[in-house]
Formats: sequence, C-alpha cells, structure tokens
Amino acid sequence: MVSKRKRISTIIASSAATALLLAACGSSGTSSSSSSSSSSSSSGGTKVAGGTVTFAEAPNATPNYIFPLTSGAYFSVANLSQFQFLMYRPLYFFGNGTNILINNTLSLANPPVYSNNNQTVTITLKDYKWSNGEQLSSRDVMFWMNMLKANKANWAAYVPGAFPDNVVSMTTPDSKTIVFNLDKSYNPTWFTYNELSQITPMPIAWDVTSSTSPTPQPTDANLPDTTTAGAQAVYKYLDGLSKDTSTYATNPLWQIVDGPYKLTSFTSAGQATFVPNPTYSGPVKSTISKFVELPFTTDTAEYNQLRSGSGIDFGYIPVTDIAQKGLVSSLGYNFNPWILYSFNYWVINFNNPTVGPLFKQLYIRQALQHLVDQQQWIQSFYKGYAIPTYSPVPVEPSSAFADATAKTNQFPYSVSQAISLLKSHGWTVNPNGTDTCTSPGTGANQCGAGVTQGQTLSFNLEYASGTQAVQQAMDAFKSAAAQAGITINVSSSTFNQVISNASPCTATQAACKWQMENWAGGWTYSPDYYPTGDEIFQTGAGANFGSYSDPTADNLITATYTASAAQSQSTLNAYQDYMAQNLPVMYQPNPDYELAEVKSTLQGVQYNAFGNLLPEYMYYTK
Amino acid sequence: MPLLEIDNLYTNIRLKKGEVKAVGGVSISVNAGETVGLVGESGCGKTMTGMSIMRLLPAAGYIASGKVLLDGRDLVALSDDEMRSVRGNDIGMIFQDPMTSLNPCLTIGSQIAEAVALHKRVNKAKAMERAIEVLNLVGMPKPQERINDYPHQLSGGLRQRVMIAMALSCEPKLLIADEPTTALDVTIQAQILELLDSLKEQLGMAMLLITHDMGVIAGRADRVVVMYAGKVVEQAPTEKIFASTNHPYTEALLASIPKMDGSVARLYSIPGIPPDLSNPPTGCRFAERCRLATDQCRTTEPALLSKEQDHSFACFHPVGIEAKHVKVAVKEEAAEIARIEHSERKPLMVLDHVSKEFEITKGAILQRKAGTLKAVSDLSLTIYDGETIGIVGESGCGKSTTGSMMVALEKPTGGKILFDGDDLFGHKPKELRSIRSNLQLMFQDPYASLDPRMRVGTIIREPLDINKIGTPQEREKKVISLLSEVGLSSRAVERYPHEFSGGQRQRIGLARALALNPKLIVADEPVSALDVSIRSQVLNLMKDLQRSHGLTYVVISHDLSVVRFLADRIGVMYLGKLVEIGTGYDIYENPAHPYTAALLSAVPEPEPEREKTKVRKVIKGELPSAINPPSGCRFRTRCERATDLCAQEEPPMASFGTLHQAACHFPLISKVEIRTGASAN
Amino acid sequence: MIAFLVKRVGQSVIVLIGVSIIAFILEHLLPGGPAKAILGGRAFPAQIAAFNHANGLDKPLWQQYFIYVWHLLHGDLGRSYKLNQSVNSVLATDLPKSIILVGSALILSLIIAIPVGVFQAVRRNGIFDYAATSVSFLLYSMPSFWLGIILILGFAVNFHLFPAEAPQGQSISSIITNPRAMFLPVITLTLVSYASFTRYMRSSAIEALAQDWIRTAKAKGLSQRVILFKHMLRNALIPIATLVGLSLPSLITAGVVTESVFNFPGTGFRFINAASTEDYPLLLGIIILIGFLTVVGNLLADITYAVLDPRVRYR
Amino acid sequence: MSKIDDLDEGLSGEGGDNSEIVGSTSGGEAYASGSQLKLIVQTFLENKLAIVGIALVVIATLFCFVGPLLYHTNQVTTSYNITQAPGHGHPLGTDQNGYDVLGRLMVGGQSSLEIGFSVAIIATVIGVLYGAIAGFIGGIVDTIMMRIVDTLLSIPTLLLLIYLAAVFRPTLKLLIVVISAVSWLSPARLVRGEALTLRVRDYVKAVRVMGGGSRRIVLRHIVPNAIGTIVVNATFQIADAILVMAVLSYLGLGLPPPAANWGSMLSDGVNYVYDGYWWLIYPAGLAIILTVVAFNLIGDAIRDSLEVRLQKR
Repeated sequence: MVSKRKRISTIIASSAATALLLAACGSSGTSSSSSSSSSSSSSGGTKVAGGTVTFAEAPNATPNYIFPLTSGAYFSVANLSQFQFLMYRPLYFFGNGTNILINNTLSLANPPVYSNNNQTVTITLKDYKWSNGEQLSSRDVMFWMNMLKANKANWAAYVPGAFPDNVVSMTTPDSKTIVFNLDKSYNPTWFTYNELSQITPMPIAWDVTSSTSPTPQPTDANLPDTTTAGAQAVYKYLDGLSKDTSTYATNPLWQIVDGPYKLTSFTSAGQATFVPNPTYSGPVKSTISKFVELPFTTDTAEYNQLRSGSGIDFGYIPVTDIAQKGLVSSLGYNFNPWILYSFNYWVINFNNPTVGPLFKQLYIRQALQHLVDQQQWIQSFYKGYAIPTYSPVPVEPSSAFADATAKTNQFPYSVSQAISLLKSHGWTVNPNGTDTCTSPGTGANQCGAGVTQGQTLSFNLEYASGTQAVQQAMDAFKSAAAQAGITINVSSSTFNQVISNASPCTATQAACKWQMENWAGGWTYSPDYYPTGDEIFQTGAGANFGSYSDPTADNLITATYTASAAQSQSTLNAYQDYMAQNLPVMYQPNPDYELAEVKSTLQGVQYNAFGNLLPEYMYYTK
Repeated sequence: MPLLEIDNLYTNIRLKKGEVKAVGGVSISVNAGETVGLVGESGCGKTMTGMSIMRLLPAAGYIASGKVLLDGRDLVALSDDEMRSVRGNDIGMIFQDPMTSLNPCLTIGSQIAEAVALHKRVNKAKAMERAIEVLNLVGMPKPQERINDYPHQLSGGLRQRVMIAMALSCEPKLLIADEPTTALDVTIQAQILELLDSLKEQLGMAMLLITHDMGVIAGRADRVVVMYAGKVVEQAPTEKIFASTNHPYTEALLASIPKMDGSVARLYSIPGIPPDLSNPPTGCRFAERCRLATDQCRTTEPALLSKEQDHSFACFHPVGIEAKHVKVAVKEEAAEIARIEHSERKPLMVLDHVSKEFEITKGAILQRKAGTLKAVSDLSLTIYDGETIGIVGESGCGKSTTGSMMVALEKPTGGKILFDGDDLFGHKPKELRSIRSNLQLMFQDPYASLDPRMRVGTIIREPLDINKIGTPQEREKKVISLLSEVGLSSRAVERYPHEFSGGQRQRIGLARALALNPKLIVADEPVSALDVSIRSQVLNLMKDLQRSHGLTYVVISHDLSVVRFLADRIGVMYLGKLVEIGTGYDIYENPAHPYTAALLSAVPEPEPEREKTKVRKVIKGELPSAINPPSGCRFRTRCERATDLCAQEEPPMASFGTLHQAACHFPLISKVEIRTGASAN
Repeated sequence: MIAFLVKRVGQSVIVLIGVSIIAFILEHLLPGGPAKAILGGRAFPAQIAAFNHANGLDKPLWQQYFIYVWHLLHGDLGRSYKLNQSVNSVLATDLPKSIILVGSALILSLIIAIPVGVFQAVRRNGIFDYAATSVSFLLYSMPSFWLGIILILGFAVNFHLFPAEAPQGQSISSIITNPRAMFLPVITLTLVSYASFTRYMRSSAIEALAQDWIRTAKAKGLSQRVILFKHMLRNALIPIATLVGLSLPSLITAGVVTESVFNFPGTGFRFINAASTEDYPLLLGIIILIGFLTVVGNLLADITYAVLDPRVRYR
Repeated sequence: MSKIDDLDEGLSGEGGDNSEIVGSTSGGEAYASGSQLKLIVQTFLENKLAIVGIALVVIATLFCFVGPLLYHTNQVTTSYNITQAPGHGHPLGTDQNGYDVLGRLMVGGQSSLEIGFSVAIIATVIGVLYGAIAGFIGGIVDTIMMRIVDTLLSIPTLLLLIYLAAVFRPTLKLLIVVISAVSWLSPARLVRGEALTLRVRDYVKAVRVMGGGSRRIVLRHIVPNAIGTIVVNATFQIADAILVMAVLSYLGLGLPPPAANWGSMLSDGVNYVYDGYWWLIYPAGLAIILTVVAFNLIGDAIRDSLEVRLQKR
C-alpha cells in the first residue's frame, strides 16, 4: 500500500544516478590503508555450508541493465553495486567493511603505483580467471578503456576533460600490467578513488558486434574494440542485448564472469537468482548455495512480507514503521541500520534573478542554516535513524577523511541567532511577518550587494514528494523561518521533476526561476569515493546545480585533487572546514540508507558503505 | 347463477397523501356466454374493476371490501396460490397495447405454451402443440413457422392475435378484454373484434369488454355497464342503453360523440372535469357536471335502482322519465350547402403532384441507399379559402407527412405546394418564416406541445415575440383576448401548462396557433388524446373559431366521425396515395373506392341497430410496406375487386360528382363525365 | 444487424484514431518532449539530438504520427526506458494478474448485486430496499483506498484473518494458489463495483417490472418466481450485460487504486508506479491499451445487447 | 440503437414511482397548485433522505467556514508535538506535522468544498455550452463534436488525471482546471442527448411553425428543459470531484502540503495505518463520506422530484 513510502529508496538509487555527472581530474595515488574485511557480526553458532539467502530489493529499484559500461538512465545502485558487481568485479573494489577504504582483498589488481610526479600510474593485475577459463589480463582492461573512449557520450559518469580524456596514453607491457600516462599530476588518492574506481575489466569474448561474430580470442589482433567505429558497433550490440532483460540469464555472453556469482534466472519483474561461480578465483568464495534478489513494488509490500516472518532473509523495515522494530525482532531478525557514504543538502540557486543576490550573502545563508533544526528533525521525523550533515564530508560511516569541524554543528538551531544575523545586516525583522531590508548597501552592517531597499525575504522551496519525513521537515523549516520573518513557499513535486529543475543556469534563462530544490537524497560518494567538491561545488562543475561560485572554494577544491599524497588530507581538511562555514548548499539530516533486518541465523552480512552486496561473506549458522 | 358476480366491490389505491377510491362499490354480473361491455371515460375505474377481478392491482392498490364470485367461488378470499390457478386458467385477459404486453425476449410460442404447461400440467412439447393450435384458432397465418418468432417481428394486429391466443390457450370461462383494440387501426380493430366475437361463440365463454368506445360496445356487447367516477351509473341491455337512456351522464356521453352520418351541427359538451377520487364528493358524483343536478343530488347519493328487471340506473332525475332529453343541433342537408358555398371560394393552397420520400440508408461511412420510404406519392389537392378539409386514413398512410408539408415543416421531394399562388418552398428561409405565420399547426398531444417550463402567457406570446408583432403592451393585451376567445380566464397567464387539463391545454395550443392570425390551421389528430366529454368541447370550439376568424382547416385524423363532424370535404389516403376525395356525404354515404367503403364499414358506430345489421366488409391482411408499395393500385393486395389490371396500371383520378373523385378501376358507383376536365379537384 | 455492426465498427475506428491522436499529443506535450522524458532532465543537448535522430523524433510531426500509428498497428505500444522493457512485455506479465483480480471481483459483485438488486426492486421502498440502498450509497461514496485500508485494519491488523496484501508472486499460478491473500483485494473491488451494479440492477429491474408484459405474465397465472426469473430477469439483465461489456477497460482502471492499496503486482499498480517514476512511454502505452479496451468494450456491449435483445437481433 | 448510448443516463434514473397508479386514476386531470418550482421543492422536501443530505451539506459548510471562527487553532506553524492522541487541548489529536486535526479538518474541508464546487461549475458551464452548440448546429459538426467527446471518454478519467498530474505540478488552480477538463464530458453528452430528445418534442415543432429559429429553440426551450438534468449532474460532480481529489492525493499526485484538503489528510494518515493513529484515518474519511453521500442524496432527490413533476403532467 501507500505508494508514498517507496520513495525513500528511490532517492538513494537515484542519488547514484546523479553521480553520472561526476568525473574530475586528479593526481597521484596512495593506496589507502586497508586491512582486510569481514567486519560485522559473528555471533555464536556453527557455520553451515549451503542455503539460500533472499535479499529484498528497494522498491521500484530492480536491476535492469547488465552491461557494465552503463548509460545514464541505468546508472544506479541496483544495477551496479547490487547486480553487476556480483558477476563483473570492478578493477578496484571499495568499501572495507563499513570503512571508506579501498578493499584490496576484493580488488582485481594490486594497489596502483604512482610515479613520474604522479603523472604515471602502473597497475598490476592479480591472478584472476574468467569463468570461460581465460586469464584476466591487461587486454581486458584495455578493452574497457577502448570501449569507454569510443562511447564516452553514452557512459553515465563521463564528464568532458575527465576520465578517460585525462589519460593521454596507455600501454600494456605484459598481460598483467597496465600503465596510464596522465595529462598532469593528480592527487593519487583522488585518482584511485574517483577515476580508477570506475574501471570494470571485460572479457574479450564480449568483443563482438553480432550474434554471428566468431568467438574472439585474447590473442586476436584487430578485434573490433581497437577502432572507434568497431568499439561503437560492439557497444551498440551489447547495449541492445542489455535491453532484452529476458535473455540476461540465458545469453552465454553474460555467463562469462570473473566475480563470485553467476546469474541463473532473471524475471522481467526484476527477480534475480545467483549461484556461486565455481571457478571464482578471488579470496572469499561463496558459502551459501543461492542468492536471490526479490523485487518489491513498495516498501510496505516488503514490510508485509517481512512481518510474515518468512521469505526474506535480508530485508529492511520502513522508517514509518520503525515503532514496530520489536515485533520484527520477535520474528527472528536482527536490526542494523545501513549507512552509505553520503551527505544530504538542498540546493539554493545563486543565479536566480530574484533571490540569487540574497543567497550570495553569507549571513543570509547562515541565518537560514540556523533555522534547520537537524537534531530535532532526526529525533521526530527520522526516529533517530539519520545522521546530521555539517559539511560535505560525511561524518558517518566514520572515515579518516572527516575532520573535527565536519563533526560539529557550525550553525545550531536558533531562531534568535538567525534574527540577530539579519538585524546586524540592515534588516528590519518582523517575526511571523515579513522582514524588509531597510539598510541597503555593501557595508559590513548593510544588506549587501544587489539587495535593494524594502526587499523581503521570501523563498520558494520545492521538495521531492513521497517521503513523510521530508515533508515534515520542510514544513518545520517553513515554520521556523516564519518565526524569523522569512517566508518559505513550500511545494512538492516528483523526484525526477526536482532533480530536473535543479540545474545550473544563468540569471536570464527561463529555467533559472527555481530558488530552492530539495530532492532529499543529497550526494552519495560512489563511484567517486573521495569526498572532494570538484564536481559539486567548483565553479562551473556539472553537478554544481546552484551555480555556487567562490574563488577561495575553487582554490581549495583544486588543491584536493592535485595535491601530493602527503598533503592529501590537509588540503581536504582545509576544503571541508571552509565549506562547513561557507554553506554552498543548505545542509540537512541524512537518513540511513536502509534499516536492515537480517535473519538472526544469517551471519557475515557486510554493510558496505557504498551499497555493494557481498553475499560471499554470508553464511548460516545452526 | 351468473358466471361472474361482482358484489359491492371497493378498491382503493394508497397514495403518499390519502387514498384514491378507484372503485367505489361496484356490482356487476356476467352470465356464461354473455358479453358485458364496461364503458366510461379514463379514470372512471373500469380498468381497476377488471384488475380487481384478476387481483392484479398495482402494488399500492387493494380490495377494501366486496366479493368477486366466479362460479360461486369468492376470488377475493382465495390464497395467492389458488388465485394463480384461476388466472389464465379460469379467466383470461387481454390488454390494450399489444406492442408492450408481450415479453420482447421470449418467443411467442413459449409465451403461449408456458400458460398451457402451467395450468394443464402437460409437457413442453404438448404445450407447444397447443400453442400452434390456438394460434391457428386466432387466425395467425402459418402458426407452425411463427411459433419461434419474437413479438417485435409481428405487426400490431398479429401481436394482438397472439395475446388473444395466450388468453384463450387454457379455454377460460371468462375473458376480460381491456381496451383490446384501442391501439389498433380501424381495419385491424374490426378484424380483432370480429375474431373475439366468433371465438366467444365458438368457445362459449363469457366476456367482459372494457372500453371507452361507445361504438365498440354498440356492436359487440349484449349488456352495457356505464361507470363514472368509480361507480356504476347505469346498466342495461345494449339496445336499451342507446335507445332509452336514463342517466344524464350516459346521455351526455352519447350526445357528445360526433355521428358518422354528419347529422350533428354542434356537439353536446359536459362542463367541468371528473371529481378527484382521493376525495370524492358526497352525493351523486356526477352532480357537479350535471345539467339537472339539484341540492338533493349534492348531498345524497342516489342508489342504483332498477327501472326494469334488466335496466337500472343511479339518478334522482332520470332523463326520459323525469327530465327531458338534451337537444342536439342538427345540420341541414350539409353536403348540399358545402357544394353551393364551394363555388364561391378561391383556392388558398394547392398541392401539385406532391411527393415525399425518405431515404433509408445503410452503412457507417458510405451511407449506401438501401431504399426509399414513399410516405406520400403524387398527391394533388386544392384547399379553398374558408373550408375544412379532412384527411383520413390508417396509420402509415402519409396523412401526417402531408400535414407537415402543408405547414412547411417538411419539404416535398417532388411537386410543388402553392400558398396564395406562391411556391411555398421557393423562398429564402427568412421570407419563408413570415409566410409561415399564415400556416399554423394544432398538435395531437396537448401534453407535449406546450413547453412545460414556460408560463401560459409566455407560450401564447412567443409567436408574437418571434415575429416582433406589436409593443409589449399590445402583446399582453392580445394574449388576454386570445385566452378569452378559447374560453380561458386571464389568470391562466401566470400559470404553467401542467396546471391545466388536457382539454384546456388543447385550447391554449389553439390560442397560440391563432396569435399570428393564420389563414390555414393544420390540425393533426386534434382530439384523439382527449376523453369523449372533453373532446366535444374542443371540437365545438374549433368550429366557433373558424367562423369568427375565417379560418381554413386541414383536419387530419384516423377518427372518421371527428372528420365527418368538422370537414366540408374529406380526402381518404391509403399508403401515400389520395384514393378518394369528396364532400362528407359523398364519402360517407356514397363511397366510390372499395377502400373507403371498407374503412367506413370497419368503424364501429354507437348505434346498436346499425352495428348489428351492418354488412361487414372486413379488410383482410395487413398494410403493405411503404418502402416497396404494390404496383399499380396500392390497395389491390387487400381489395376484393382487384384484377390483373389493378396490378399493371395505376388507376387515375376520376370524377363521380362535382366535388367527388376517386382513383379506382372498379369503383363502387359509376363515374360522371365532367367536360371541364379532371383538374377540378 | 450486420449493417449495424459495420456502422459501430466504423465509429470505433474513428474513436481509436482519436485516441491515438490524443496519446500522440500527450507525448509531445511533455516538458521537453519525449526525449527529455526518457533520457531524464539532465541529458546533454547532444544526447537528446542523438536520441531524437535515432528515434525519428526530428522528422516532421505528421510523419512521426504515422510512424507511431504504424507501430501501434503492429501492436507495439512503445518501450519503457525506465524498466528497460517493451511496454508489451510489461503488460504481458501484469495484465493476466489484473484480469484475475478484477475478473473475479466482477463476477463476485454480479453474483451479489443481481439478486440484491432484484429483491430491492420487488420489495421496493421496504426496509430491505432502504438498507441496501444506504449500503450501496455508502460504498459508492467511500474513497476505495479508504475502504481497502479499513478492511486491512479490520481483517489483517486487528484480527489476523487474512493477509494485509495481495500475493506478491510474479507468476499467475502463485497468485491463484494463494486465495487467502487474494481475499481482501477481491472483496474491496467487489464492494466498490457492487455499489454501482446493484443500483443499476435495481433500477433496471424496477423498469422491467413496470412493463406491461409483466402484467401479462401475471394474468397467465405464473408464479412470482417464474415471473422474476424467466420474464423479468432476462430483460433486466440486458443492460447489465452490456454494462459488463462497458467495464472491460476496468480490468486495468478498476485496479489502479485497489492494486496499490494491496500491492498487487498488476497493470493498475504498474500505471501508478509509472506515474510516480515518470515513465511516460509506459503510461501512454497503458492509456492507449485502455482506450482500445474501452472502444472494444463499447463494441462488445453493443453486440451483447444485440445478441440478448431479439428486437435488435432480428433487425 | 440509441438505447445503448443512453444506457448511463437511462439506467441511473430510478424509474417512476407510482406513475401507473396516478396516471390511471386521475386521468391526467389532476391540478397542481402553485408554480412547478414550488412543486419540485415540495416533492424534494418530502424526501427525508434529501433533508438529511441538505443538513449534512449545511453542517459541513458551517463546520469548514464558520468553525475556524469559533475554534482557533494554529494551522500555520508546525510543532514537534506530532501524532499526538486526542486530548490535551486537541480533541482529535495532532497530525504528523503537529497541526491540530480538528482545526485541520475545517481548513482542509474548505479547499475540498471549493474544489468540488469550482469543478462542478466550470465543467457544467463548458459541458452545457459544448452540448448545446453540438445540438444547436447539428449535422456534421455535431457528429465531429460528439466523436471528440467519445474519444475523450475512451481515455479513463482517473488515468488521464494521473497522467496530467504527473506531467504538471499540481496546484489548487491547476487541479481544478484538470479535473474540470475531464469532467465536462458527461454534462456535454447529457445536454446534447437532451437536445436530441427535446428537439423532436411537439413544442419545439411549434416554435418552428411560428417561425422561430434554432437559436431560440436551443436557448429558450432546450436548455431550460434540460436544466434539471444539468443541476442533478452538477450535484454528482461536486461529489465526484471531492472523491477524485482524495484518490489523487492518495496516489501521491494531489496538492502538496501544507495545503490541506480532506483527501490529502486521509492519504497522509493512511501512512500510519499500522501505528494505530486512528485519529489520522477516520475523521477525514468520515468527512469525505458524509459529504459525498450528502451530495449524492441531494442529486438523487432532485432527480426524483423532477421525475415526479413529469409524472404529474
């Protein structure tokens, strides 16, 4: 029932989709630390081999694209993290337990080696085999890169100037080694986390343009992918196959995998059944004998099934039903909130002809931020299952990237502080009425550039409908703002409408009428795992939806992806501290990805911070 | 002992407020083999009496007291189950409208057979055999084949035969026929009445014939019971009722019926309207309308007393005994007068070889022509200023279409209509509108012809408004004067049509038609929807207005006596053709065309002597289709005199007198040669 | 009769052309046109241009319309880019389930509504009539989702008699084999359609009972039972039967609300999901299908009428 | 064949009450006193259910428009006092935003009723004009105009609404326009159907004979005589619009908060069906049912009383 509730997960899925605009440029790499995995849970009980694990998919977020070079419409957690990655492993796997780290155990290659002032990257592959018996080789990585170069417009994560444009040349000295020559020096962490992270090697058997093409061998020269036209033909063929979901489990091409699982059945409704890949050459092999992903139309449907106590081994409880946590536990489930590496905000349009000049005043942004009662919202609306956002670097899951500033609220809820900020800048404040600027000018105690005498503080705020908590929060914000004499006109629209409206624009464009847009999903750092602001807050960046432009911020951002390995963290700290104060967007609480409920007999579940599913760690106990 | 004896029957109907005392103490007896006619105007309780016998009253109706004895058994006291075994078995019933009285979803065979199977406890096959048998009996052609037909596949006459077959299938002792022929055409009516008569003889059953038509009663009933306002006012053998009427109501009723012989110049009309039966007056119920009523009549109810053993009435001042009979104005030798006046008149409207065909189309997009319905074919007629032309014929003969063309509502597909020498359809629409004000129509249904949302004043003023005649004040004045002319008070202006009775509405309609001072009024069945007593008022009024306004009338009617009463000249139409035209005398006393003669003989007249002795020339068969009319003379398929010539050649109009013409190869009277040619019609 | 059918089919074709034009217009009314609706709000102009070219959206409108109609004539309802499936295959999996749900509710509601309506007509203005009328008014006035939720509260939450949601299986068999879970959704839909059927049935029966031939049947001495079931019902059912024909599109539309209340994986629910995820091709595909079903349903209703009513049959 | 076309209209009628009886006993000679409007009103008032309907509508209107003057609540500022059970100064508790539910019912009812009435008026005006024009011009124009209506009727209202609500962002005005846009079809068909039956009435023929034009026939005779049907239809349309709003809200396509109407209140409350917050589910639902039932009762009663008038002719 209640179609409204399903949206909470749409937000997550699609915030990955918003990542399609990310890209960037970067520099040298360190391998981030990494101890090997296997974090969560291990209570008593004897491990037993075999068994089926059923996993509840998020509502309306069923897998629907199998080809790893995924285009924008299908770039989602459901397709990548929870579907393709089970079969086709990325070169570098991210998320080590709940840590925000590269997972060296599960990655297909050893940590990259940066040299030549971080302009050359050398990658050596581990010993992996495709399920058709072929060795994972540097040719497979080249295949991906060739395909990417020829078809970059179709790739969801492409941004002009970034990957693969910033790769000047590539060589494969041997079948295990690939060398990237970059156009300039990049921060190694950034380049590893945000660019190399996107590579998924592909089997040479896929290097075909039709069903009648002869089966290619890795040794063949002049395979189609080596020419632009050929690579485009291959893309066209494989993309076409991907549009026929009924053949996902039957087409032999898709059965050639290097990951731990193979797909054995796939229904048009999105039910996917995996069995272990017997030839998987990775370190952790599947204990369970079957992994099933169940589609649900709404989260209520999922919850009903969960409450029936059978059918779901790994599901979740909707936030609105959190009061019934106890009931679910009594059915033999363990509760565990699953948090993704993301932060939440709503965008403000600095270029809006009417209110842009207001947003450009830092004191106004600060006054507005003072009206966001993050603690109270989390308590009342999210029932405690959200994390406050104080800066663009997420506080949780805890990582080495966030510093102390990012963990403290710079603008705690206070109507009086908001009022005094306005009063001290030439505004006549009229609580529950309308504030007016009575002292225009650019002086320190005046309203600021572009703000005229008699201007009022009235903003339109549009948010994505469908989630009760978001609606409650927005109404609360409206209420609080009214107490400071600020009018917020709240309206709601579909998620897609909101993200579509919130696009960068110039003041004269008709599309620049929007003032504040809240799609309630913020930004998830995946698969751009390093939390810099290059694609969201840099002047002119594709995902800089509010057209925020600040020279200091630009410099700080550039520093984060061009710094040397040693300076990597300090530049990131400087950036996040500035952003915490400068408020390029309005920060709001970030709800947990999923309030997971796992059968108490099921152990080894990984709550990967990037949403990746790792069933190979799961096992049942007696 | 009589077969059926109704003893002091009271039947009431519950309404939201109060009760209608529909039958107020009726006692009637019917002997075996006898036909008793039950007559009265609508609302007099005759149908309710019939229904009470069958115990088929509407949900809100109930028998308050009294007995209905059938063969000595009180039907009122029977249980529902017992009563069901009487219905259809001991008593059969026929209803008025054969078009609606048969279940459209069942075959006629199964509808007849189910009654047989029920009452005679035979199997389906046996019942079906019986159904064929009775269908044969009622003169259904090829019953074996027709048995599987659905009602709508049959014509009205055949359906009524099915109804009769159904009622007779179990050989009931008593047949109740409630207006069995009212919905039928005259010729079919004659067939059905004849059939009922012969079946009654054949089966030896008794019949209760309920009707409003004194003519039907005169010819078919052995004894007559007259009802008024829920009570029996007079009963006697048929001859006595007509010859020595005693109750003023019966007398008035008879005096208000126009006679076929055209002898009456002005009809007697009963003033007022019947009483409201939910609150019946004390005393004689007819007192309010009775010319002889005294105070005694208004306070004391007269009992039904027998004058002779077989003649009883309920009146304190019976006519013929205490009071004198009413005098009815009698026409001089009408036909002669018409002939003389005619020569002085000038033609007002000329129909010159007028035809009207309607295309029947098939198909969604292409609209292929599937045939033409020849409603009116090659009709020529001249209407003289100040005369009244009557057009008679059975339904479907084209008389209404002809009327519509005369008032320019329909455009002829062939020929011309000249009005005052001008081609009516040779004008632009705007001019036509102004000419139209000379041509007005009087409608059949007084309930449908007045806009229920308009006040009477507005309705009568509307033609003046449309044609922008006079100032608003003048229009108001005109409305008042028109109302007074048709005998309504000026208070009517503020009222709505539903506040008036049918007769009053017909007057309002006349007032509206007169507003534009028309020269010609086409009256399409002007009184057929009205009760007899109301009818005479309207007919008299029409005559009066003609005199005062110098009107020319075209009266279209299936009722030959009405036409005879109003018209100077009468045209007879058959299947789109004018077959005969002449003065009333020519047509009624001296018809040339076999169809005219047959039509006349089919009309039942309220003259028992004449009816009983009349040589009936019942026309056989049904009216052919107007889409494919018979070749040559259209009447030949039903004509006794028809020969091959009639099929090959269409008979031309020939003269039989100065104003008398007919189209027949073998006329009943001899032709007259007129030197000036045949175009004098 | 045949001429009548030809005429009706002709009219239906005209209406179908109208429906296709409306759907086509609706698609082109979308903000930014179909390309933007499919590729999403953030698509690059170059991507849109490429998409438009690849899908013929750069051709003149009339050409596009004919291409579109050409596809429709081949049964191609378009492609859901959001689900990465053709609309046809989406419908192929969902429609049978909706048919089972709505169909069984339809049958059930008729089974209840016909006798109740007849009884109401026979005992007109009696206590039963008033009670039944009140119930149908109440059901008719109740937002159907609220009715469903009250049923859930009553039967599933307070007393665990039936599951709160419809069977979630993807195959038809999994739905048929779980009648307990089908109970509440079917009952909800039944009550909703019962409300209107019984009102129709009542007035249809009253109308039939007022006919002269009922009086004829009584005059034959037939029993009340025979009169009701042989004579009256047969006639009174004609409009009801045509009503069933007219409700053909309700196979999808009736389910829209009920299916979403009970999470029933049918076409109606799919439509709502498509609306909230802005899957316009799927939305329009379903609208076209329903338009088609409506027209066919009207046609069927006319034919049923003609078959059941001899007055029309032998014309 | 028009039988099928008129199925909707024909069947929704309740069949004449004692027409047979009245007809056969009073012989059409019954006199009614006073104007026909008086008669209609009289018959209408005799219908007890109609009185109930009127009373409910009056109560609802007073509750929504006068209630807030007597019962002051804060419907502007949210509070964190959310989903409180009834009591403590909130007779019907608070909702998910901390608003007082009783006060919200009043405010929400205002917009529900406004939507209902606006839609009924707009749709009726458009429909009557369209239907009258089709009837007025007749011929091929009528055919084309009615095919357009047929076509639009082939697209189910709810689905079209869902589609439109998904494409355009709902605002109060837009929703009224959109619901009206799909609601005018039935009055258009009704009026045109009436025009067709009225056109062949004798009194219309009479106007022709007097020389009156089609314009006069339509405006002075057809439309006034169809007014009963139009009013009845408009009453039902108010009820339907309120219901449609509720369903749209439930499907997440209604008006966004903080604008409230009964439909959105109900659909928001439905989120808490498992939490036992009955005060968020039942009051709004009952308000809708009672109002919709009330309008249906009134519509039915008007129709009945119009029929009675016809019976008494």
